[in-house]
This record gives sequence, C-alpha cells and structure tokens, in this order.
Amino acid sequence: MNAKAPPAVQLAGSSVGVLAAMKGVFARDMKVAFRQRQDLLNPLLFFIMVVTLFPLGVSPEVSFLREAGAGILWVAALLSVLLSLDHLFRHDFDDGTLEQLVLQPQPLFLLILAKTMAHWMLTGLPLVILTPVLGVMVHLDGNSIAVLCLTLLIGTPVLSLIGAIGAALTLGLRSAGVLLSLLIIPLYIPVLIFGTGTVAAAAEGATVGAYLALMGAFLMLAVTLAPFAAAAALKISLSNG
Amino acid sequence: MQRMHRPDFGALMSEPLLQAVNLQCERDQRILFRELSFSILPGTVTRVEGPNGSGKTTLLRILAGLNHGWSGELNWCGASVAGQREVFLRNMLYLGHRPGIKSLLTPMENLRALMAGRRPVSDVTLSQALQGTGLAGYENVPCRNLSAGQQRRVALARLLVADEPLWLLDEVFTAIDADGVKALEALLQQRAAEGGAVLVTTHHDLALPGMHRLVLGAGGVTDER
Amino acid sequence: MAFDSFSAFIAMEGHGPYVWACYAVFFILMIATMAGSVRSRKAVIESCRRGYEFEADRSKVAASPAPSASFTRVNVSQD
Amino acid sequence: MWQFFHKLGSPKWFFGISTRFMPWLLAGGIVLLMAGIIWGLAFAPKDYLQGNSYRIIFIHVPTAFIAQSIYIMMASAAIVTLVWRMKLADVFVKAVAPVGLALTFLALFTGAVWGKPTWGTWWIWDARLTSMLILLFLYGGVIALDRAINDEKSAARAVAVLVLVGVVNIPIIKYSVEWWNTLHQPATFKLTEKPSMPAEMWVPLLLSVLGLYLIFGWLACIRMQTEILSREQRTRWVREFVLKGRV
Repeated sequence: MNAKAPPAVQLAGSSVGVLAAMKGVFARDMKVAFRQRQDLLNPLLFFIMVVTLFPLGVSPEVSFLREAGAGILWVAALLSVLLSLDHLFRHDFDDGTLEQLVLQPQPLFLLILAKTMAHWMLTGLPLVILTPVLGVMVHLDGNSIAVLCLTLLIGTPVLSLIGAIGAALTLGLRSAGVLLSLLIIPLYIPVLIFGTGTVAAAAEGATVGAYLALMGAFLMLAVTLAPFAAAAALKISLSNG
Repeated sequence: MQRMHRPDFGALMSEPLLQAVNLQCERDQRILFRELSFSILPGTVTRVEGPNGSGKTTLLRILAGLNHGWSGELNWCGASVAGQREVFLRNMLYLGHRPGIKSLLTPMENLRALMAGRRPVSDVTLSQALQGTGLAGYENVPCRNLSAGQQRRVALARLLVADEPLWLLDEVFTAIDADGVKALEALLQQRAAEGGAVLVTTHHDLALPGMHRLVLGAGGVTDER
Repeated sequence: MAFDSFSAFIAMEGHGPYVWACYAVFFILMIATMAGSVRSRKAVIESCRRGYEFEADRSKVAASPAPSASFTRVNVSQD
Repeated sequence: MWQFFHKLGSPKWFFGISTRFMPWLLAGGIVLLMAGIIWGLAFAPKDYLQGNSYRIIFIHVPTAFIAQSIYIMMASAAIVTLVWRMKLADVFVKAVAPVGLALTFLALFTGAVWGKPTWGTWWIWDARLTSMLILLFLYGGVIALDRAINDEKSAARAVAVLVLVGVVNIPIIKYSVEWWNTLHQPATFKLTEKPSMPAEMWVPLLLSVLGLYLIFGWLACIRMQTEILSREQRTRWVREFVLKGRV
C-alpha cells in the first residue's frame, strides 16, 4: 500500500423519499408494459375467450346466462389475472432488476406495493373496463352489471396483491406457472365467493352496501398484509440465485 | 470514463467500512468457505479470487445482503449490518452478473429508473455519464438493439454517478472490450483515491497497483494483503 | 352391545357398506402412512451407512490431490 | 429458559428424547383409537335420526379435527422458522404436511361416504366439506412448493411464508364458505352438529380423537427423525448412530 494518509470518503446522504422511489418503480413498470403492448392485450383476449366458452360449452339460453353470468365473468377475470401473474416478477428476475429493487434503501414491501399497483392498472383495471360489454353479452341486467363492475373494481386489486405472494414464492422455479396457480387459487376463493355473492344479492333486490364494505375490508387487509408476505417471499427466492 | 459525482472530503474515516467476522457459508451440503474474516477499508480495491465454484459470487451476494443461509457477523462502520439495513443499502452499490438493465427501455430510461430509488440526478448528468461510458448517440435507442458490451456499459454508467462509498462488482468486465477494461481500471483506481472501497470479482488480469486480494479456494481461504 | 347378532353388526341395517368402506379406507391409509414412514426412516439410515462406507473406501485410495480441471475431451459414441 | 429453548432446537437432543417417547405414543395411540372405534362401532347406541351410518363419526371427526389442528401447528412452527430460524421447526413442517394431507383426504372421503346414506348423494357442497376441500388444496400447495425448491433452507422459509399466508386465510375462507352456503342452500342439516350428544357417543369419540392425536405424534416423531438423519448425515452423532446404533 502507498504510504499516504488513509483517504477519506463521505457516507452517502439520505436516500430518495419512499414515495418518489415508489413512483420510480411504478413508472418503469408502466413504461416497459407500454413498450410491449401485445402482452397487455393477452389477458384481455383470454378473458373474452373464456367468457365465450360458456355459452358455447354449456348453454346460450338467456335464463342460464343471466343466472351464471356474474360467476362466469368473475372466474374468467380471476383466471386472466392468474395468467398474467407469472410475468409480475419474472422479467425483472431474469435481467437483474429485481436484485436492484431488493437493494434499494426503501422498505421493500412498499416498492412491491407500487409494482402490484402497476400490475393491477395493467391487467385488473382493463378487465373491469371490459366487463360491461361482456355483461351485456351474457344478458346481465344493468343493475347487475354495475354491481359486478364494482365488485371487480374492489376485488381485482386483491387478486393482484395475493397473487404477488404466489409469484414471489414460485420465482425461478421449474413449472412456476402451474405451481403458482396451485398455491394461489385456494386463497382466491373468499374473494370469488363475495364477488359473485354480492351480484347475486343485488339481483335479488337486496342492498349490497354491507357486502361491498366487506370486500373493501378484504382489500384493506390485502393491502396491509400481502406486500409484507410478498417481500419476505421475494427475498427468499432471490437468495437462491 | 470520467466520474460525474465528486465527493467532498468532509467525513474523514480510516476505520473499516465493512467488516466480516467468521463468515461461513454452506450450499447444497458443501461448505463454500468458513472462518472467513476480513475488513474493507476506505480507499482500497480488493479483488476476490478463486477457481470456479469457490464462492466468489456467493460471497459478494452475502455481503450485499441478497443471500441468506450464512453464519457469522457483518459490520458496517463498526455496527451490525442487520441493525442498520437501510443505511447500509444506501451506502452500498452492487452490480451482479445480471446488471438490471431492461431491454425494452433506452439507456437513459434505465439509468433514470435505477437512480430513482437512490438520489435525484439531473438528466444532463445522466447523459454525461452515458457519454462517459462510450454510449454517446445511443441514449435513446432501446437496449435490446445494443450489443452485450454496450448493455453492460449502461450498467457501468451508474458507477460514474454513484455516491455510494462501497461498491461490490461481480464480473463487471464481462463483454467489455480492451479499451473499456482500461477505462474501468482507471475508474476503480480513481474511486479508491477518492476514498471509496471496491470489491471486485473478475477473471481479467487487473493492473491496479496496491490492489488487495481475497483468495477463496477449495483448500481454504487466505486473505492476502 | 348395540346389535343383536354379529350379522346385524356387519349389516348395520343397510348402512354396513358405507360404514365399513370408511373404516377400511381409514385403516389402509393410516397403516400405509405409518409403514411408509418406518420404511423411509430405514432407507435413510441405510443410505447414510453406504455413504460412510463409500467415503471410508475413497479416503484410503485418493491421497494425492487431483487437479482442479483438466479439460480432457470425453469421447462420446454417436449411435 | 433460553438454554432450554436452544436445546429444544437441537436435532440431536430431539432425536434422543423422541426415540424414548415413541413406543409409548404408538402403543397409547393404538389402544385409545381402537378402544374408541370398537366402542363406537359396536356398543354406542344408534342415532335416532341417521341410523347406524353416523358411526362414521368416530373416524370422520378425529381426522377432520386433527387435519385442521396440524395446519395450525404448522403455522406456529412457521413463525418459529421465520423468527428464530430453529432447525426443528422447519423439519416439523416438512415432516407433517403429508400426514395432514392424508388426514384431510380421509376426512373428505368419510364425509362423502357418510353423505350418501344421509343426503342421498356422494357429494354435497356443504360448508364443512367445502372448507375441508380447500384445506386439501392448501396442503397440496405446501407440499408442491416444498418439492419444487431444491435448496433446503430456502424451501423451509418459502414454505413457512406460504403456511402463514394460508393460516391468515383459513378463518376468512371458513367464514366466506359458510356465508356462501347459506346463500345457496339454506337449512340443510349438518353431518356432525348435534344439540346434545349422549355420553355413550361422545366418550368413544373423545377416545378416538385422543388416540389419533397420539398416533399423529408418533408419525410426526418418526418422520422428523427421518428428515433429521438425512439433513445431518455429515455430523458425527448421526455417523455414530448409523454405524453403532446409538445416539
């Protein structure tokens, strides 16, 4: 070593605020998604196709479709979200962006919350927007369609949030897609039950405020707990790399 | 390559930035290293050496806090890393095999996104950094249209604006041409002169006077100074 | 005894097949699980023993350290 | 106290102590379970509503009850894994998950067979049966994830996260399934809901629950021992145990 006095270095100052960092994560995900627009359309096409299968495969009768319509749309939306979850962390994992995300000085669960929000904006929200059209195709009445859209609006973020846990757990595994579905579908059941149940209650003329409030409680629970679990899972999965 | 960020020498420090005590790591029922202790002082470049599979990458990932499944102690500025994770992460820059560059984004967007979680940097500085790594004119070309070496340079541009005192660089010389290697060597040396500490793994022969070596091997660990 | 005869016990007033099918499956699966657990414990002990014996043999043979890599080409027959 | 806790986490200590307990667990379990079952099958009075088919209760309830409590135990162990990184806790989760799966399957199977004489159909979307089916999925997921991850430590931690997420969901699932049940088929009568059960019925039921618990304890011990042996095979005490047959 040279005989000079030890050189000095200054420790880095405080980091960017949490909100700014979340915004950065969100903005990058949105930008990447819009560079690859085909990937945005895929879950939507899948959604439409699954819904189409029911009149073809079961019965095109108005009475059947009117009764089963909300359930069909909910199941189709659930499957589309499930299909898109595999990409939530995979590309980031492959190109190393995820490592850099974990090493950001902000709390990881908040960054994951930002990522999940981007995921919902890119998959869940378009599904909700498409729902009225498909609702008309399965002969739902106007009131039911409105309630269905509301339940999907509250429910799809829950799907994204819970799904993020599964996506983080199965990251980098062989046949991750199938495994992801196995892990996550049981956890989706309550949301599905309340989503379709609320529409059924509305169709019978009941007031749905209480049910929607309950779904809102699910959403709050998912927002507060799921990012923690996903962050823990992500750190574990990255530890293999 | 010219660094954009010039630290002012406010805080004078000579104690180790990072200190590892009795690190032991086991993987797939095999001990990669044990009783590994060393200190990383400010103003040094340390090269981690060892044959394939000796755990160089694993060591760097452990230091960065990415890998679990190790035992021992890691201290940052004299206190446990675990107790001050956010401070540590803010002061450490890790570049891995996979550099964290999105192929759909342009170099500029990539760099901006990578800096977004660390400190605010103006676009002018960022484009200067990209020019500094020889990417002038490519700032707004999607990275997937760039060569492997150019993509690597996008990641390296971060080093030109980084203010983190500790750099952990895993195989950063991969896919970089001879001129690039020379420039990078100069950069590391300059960083050490500024007081930063660099830990690097590479299979290239580095021509850095005063470089420290940390040798990992199947037959045990030697820490040469 | 809740039944008058053994045949009444087996028949359970027509519910016999259901009851006995449940108990049969219960016992088969429980015994299979228990036997399987015992067998896998034995298998692990056996594989450990073989591992130790293999190590003991090898440590006698290999005294000189092998080079870390030789990169000798391996001939692969191409049928 | 702390030392005891630490000792409890030592695989070697567990191996020694469990070897001593296991014969008692097995013998006690078999005696209690058989006593409960024989009593229930042959001596307990007939149910006035369901007739003799109710005798399935003496295995349906124990399997269902223990299958659920295994998941709760796994969740407690998962917390220990994540917080204290105790080796034994992840050995426990890994060892008992298949047992939980088997018992859940048995509870479902016996419930379905019981349903045939009671409801006239093999399967009814009854709230309890549906919840058990979802529990079966949860166990399946845990086992699948454990198998899919090669690295032992990562597998243990990932499984622990999954089990905890599952256990947070279980009450929500149960509640939602019950709500859904009342929405779609009001007032079917439940298999195991009795206003008051005579002692001749609940005592044998209690015996078989306790017996199956002890047998589960034995299964957990032996499966944990297997897992410990394969994980610790490079330690000296396992070597001595394998070669000389003592701990």
